[in-house]
Amino acid sequence: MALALQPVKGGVTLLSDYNFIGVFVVVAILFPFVALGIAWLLRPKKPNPVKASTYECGLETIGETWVRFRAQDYIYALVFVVFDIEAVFLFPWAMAYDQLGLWALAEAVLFLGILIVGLVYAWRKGALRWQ
Amino acid sequence: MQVPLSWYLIVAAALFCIGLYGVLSRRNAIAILMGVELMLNAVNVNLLAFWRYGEVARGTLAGQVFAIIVITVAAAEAAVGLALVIAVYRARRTVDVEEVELMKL
Amino acid sequence: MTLSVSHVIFVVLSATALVGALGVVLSRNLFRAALFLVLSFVGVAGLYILLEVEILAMIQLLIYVGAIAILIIFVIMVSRQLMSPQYRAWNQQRPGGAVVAVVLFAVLAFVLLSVTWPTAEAAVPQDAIARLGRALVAPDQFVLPFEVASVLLLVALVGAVVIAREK
Amino acid sequence: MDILNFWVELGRVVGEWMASWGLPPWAVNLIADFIGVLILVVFGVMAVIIFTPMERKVIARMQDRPGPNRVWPYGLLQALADAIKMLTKEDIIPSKADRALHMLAPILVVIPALLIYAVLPWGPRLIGQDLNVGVLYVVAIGAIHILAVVIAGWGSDNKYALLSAFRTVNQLLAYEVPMVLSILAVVLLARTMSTQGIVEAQSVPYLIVTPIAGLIYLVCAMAEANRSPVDLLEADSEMVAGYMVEYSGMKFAMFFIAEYVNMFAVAILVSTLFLGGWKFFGLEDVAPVLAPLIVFGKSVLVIFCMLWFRATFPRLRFDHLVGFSWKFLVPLSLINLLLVALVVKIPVADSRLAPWVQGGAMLLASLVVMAATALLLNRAARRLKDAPALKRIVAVER
Repeated sequence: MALALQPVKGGVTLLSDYNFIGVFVVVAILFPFVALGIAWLLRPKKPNPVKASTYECGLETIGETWVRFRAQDYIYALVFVVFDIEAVFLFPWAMAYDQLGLWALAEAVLFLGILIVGLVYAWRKGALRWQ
Repeated sequence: MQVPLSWYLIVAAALFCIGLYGVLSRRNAIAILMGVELMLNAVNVNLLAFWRYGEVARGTLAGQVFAIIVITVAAAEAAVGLALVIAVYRARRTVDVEEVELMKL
Repeated sequence: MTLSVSHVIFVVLSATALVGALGVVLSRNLFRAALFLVLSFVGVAGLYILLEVEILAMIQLLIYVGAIAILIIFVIMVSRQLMSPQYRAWNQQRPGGAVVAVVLFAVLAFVLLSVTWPTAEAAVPQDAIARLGRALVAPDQFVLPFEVASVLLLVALVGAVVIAREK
Repeated sequence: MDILNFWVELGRVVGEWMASWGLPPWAVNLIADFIGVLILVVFGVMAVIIFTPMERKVIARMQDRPGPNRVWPYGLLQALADAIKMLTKEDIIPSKADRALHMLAPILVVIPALLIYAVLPWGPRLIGQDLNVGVLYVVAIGAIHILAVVIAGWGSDNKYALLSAFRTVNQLLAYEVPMVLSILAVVLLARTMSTQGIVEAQSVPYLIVTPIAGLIYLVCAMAEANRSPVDLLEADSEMVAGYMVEYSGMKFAMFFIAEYVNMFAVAILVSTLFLGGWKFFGLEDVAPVLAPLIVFGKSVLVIFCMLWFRATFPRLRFDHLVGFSWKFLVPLSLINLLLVALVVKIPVADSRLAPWVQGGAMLLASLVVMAATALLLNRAARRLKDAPALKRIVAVER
């Protein structure tokens, strides 16, 4: 249902919620194409090799485009993955929290505690230190 | 609810087989991992399809919980697998699984 | 059987997922393969919405696209110079692998189509997400997998840090 | 009350009018959906036209200079002039770049920025779509943004772009964790993930109930929307615009549009999650017509704060920036989450009073934690006299 026509919740299936999102996805995908298309019609097209060279403040590019590997970058991403999944578990937990007893809190504390051990480990090992 | 269950199962089977092909035919460890991720995805489609078409009537949630656990395992697998790829790459300057053969008899 | 809108949407979404998957296994360029993987994940997330498990669709986007695909792209960027033109992407098992995959798919499709699956029609409850949350922490349901998952994540984190760290 | 709600009434009238043409209901729905989407998209893109002049004017005034003042009136139409310039600029694709990916990145960066608008509430019953998983949807959509930036960095085949892409991954990932955790605190308080539900649950704005989550969210949202002082993925004065270095003309404009559309969305999100959304001392009940204006006013306030930060604080060093998130924001937001979980369990006999009692307890607890954090940081800062950045961080936070 659309912006101004939204019905009161309930009575419709969950799937009908996503009609709007579906239309939105289509429009959102079309938007950049339309914008770039208009620009394509309007703009000048005069390429030359100097223009098309890699921008490096006027200097010639030397060697391959390659960034030295650092384990640091990867470990940050790794810690992120772990915490992202933790959030995935906690969202349903938070939704059901008021129907649950105190033990639900205890379980979540245990869950988080185990993960915090991981964070502390990574921290102590210096994995979070930028080198 | 008009799409029959078997359609989902066929799509999942196709995803699984494509992933399997990727795992079998690639040399690059990262590409193999991507194939594994595809296979795990296929499993999830199956789990959720079965949940929707059978389990939801019984009011239980095993399908959804299984799917979440599978996603967790997939993430853990990707994390450790890619860490291994990085370690191998650092030591041997390659991620080609055929060149990593020191453990072979 | 008449075709309805949901059939069309199903076909579009599963085509997205399958084209993405084919792109993963067939493209030589690893970075593009990873992007095709993302396309496949997005298609599968769409299928989840069609199955009315929106929470799993969001988790799919969050974890697979936002975390796992990023992790993969990350490692690909690191090992970039491997992508020289003479690099061999496939091993000699390639034809064999194709045969195995096709045969397996044929067998699976045959089995899937010959069995009549017992299905039960029921509406998804409005509070499905809260139910999932309850199921995850209820002692008689999935509290053990819930806690084991955190241990698994801890082990993965510690293991990956140990493996990936520079000495 | 519905008569007062002009917007809902308008939608109903238009719907009935279309149905009177003899259109089937699904077609009416589809057209209504389409109109709704167009309104939201136009509104989102309007952000660029409204906020670029605002940003330049505000910053200029804070730095004691006039700012753009040529394009009539007072330079307020500067954005339109920029748009015309961008449209007529040549598009340069570096010869070494991967052409398809170079093209894909600007397309992909706009899509998630626009998609967020689908779940932003503009008033009672005035929302694109009130999803059950609203806030999770916002976070999930954000993943595509990270991807687009990485593609831009890779597709340009430029050292600076690639370096910037690496930084991007680190910064966005680092700030996503505390952001999600502070959203979780809100979900825990509101007991719903729908954005509309969260607004309705706020009898007191959550910024007052749980200021820690609010401030953490604001900082993280600024990092996600790539605003200075946490704009290191772009850092236009150091990294030649980072991952955008090889983009020109309309493709560059796409990144630009995405940045402002995103900033506006984030500001609306902050006002939705923490400032009470369309609620304003009961005004929304008297005149629901004004609800969108309330939301707009609150988000302009949030954006003004962002600009203020930009004009005030120097840019952080990259390691400080990432470390700040992992070593400070993540533990703090975890503590805050546990605090919220504890406080919500406080038994209150009268259910009408419950939000007030729990909110008060929460506020007290938050203040204690904030004071303790400030004390700890102060001691740490005194020990590390050679790290003045830490003090600045304290200043940002408190």
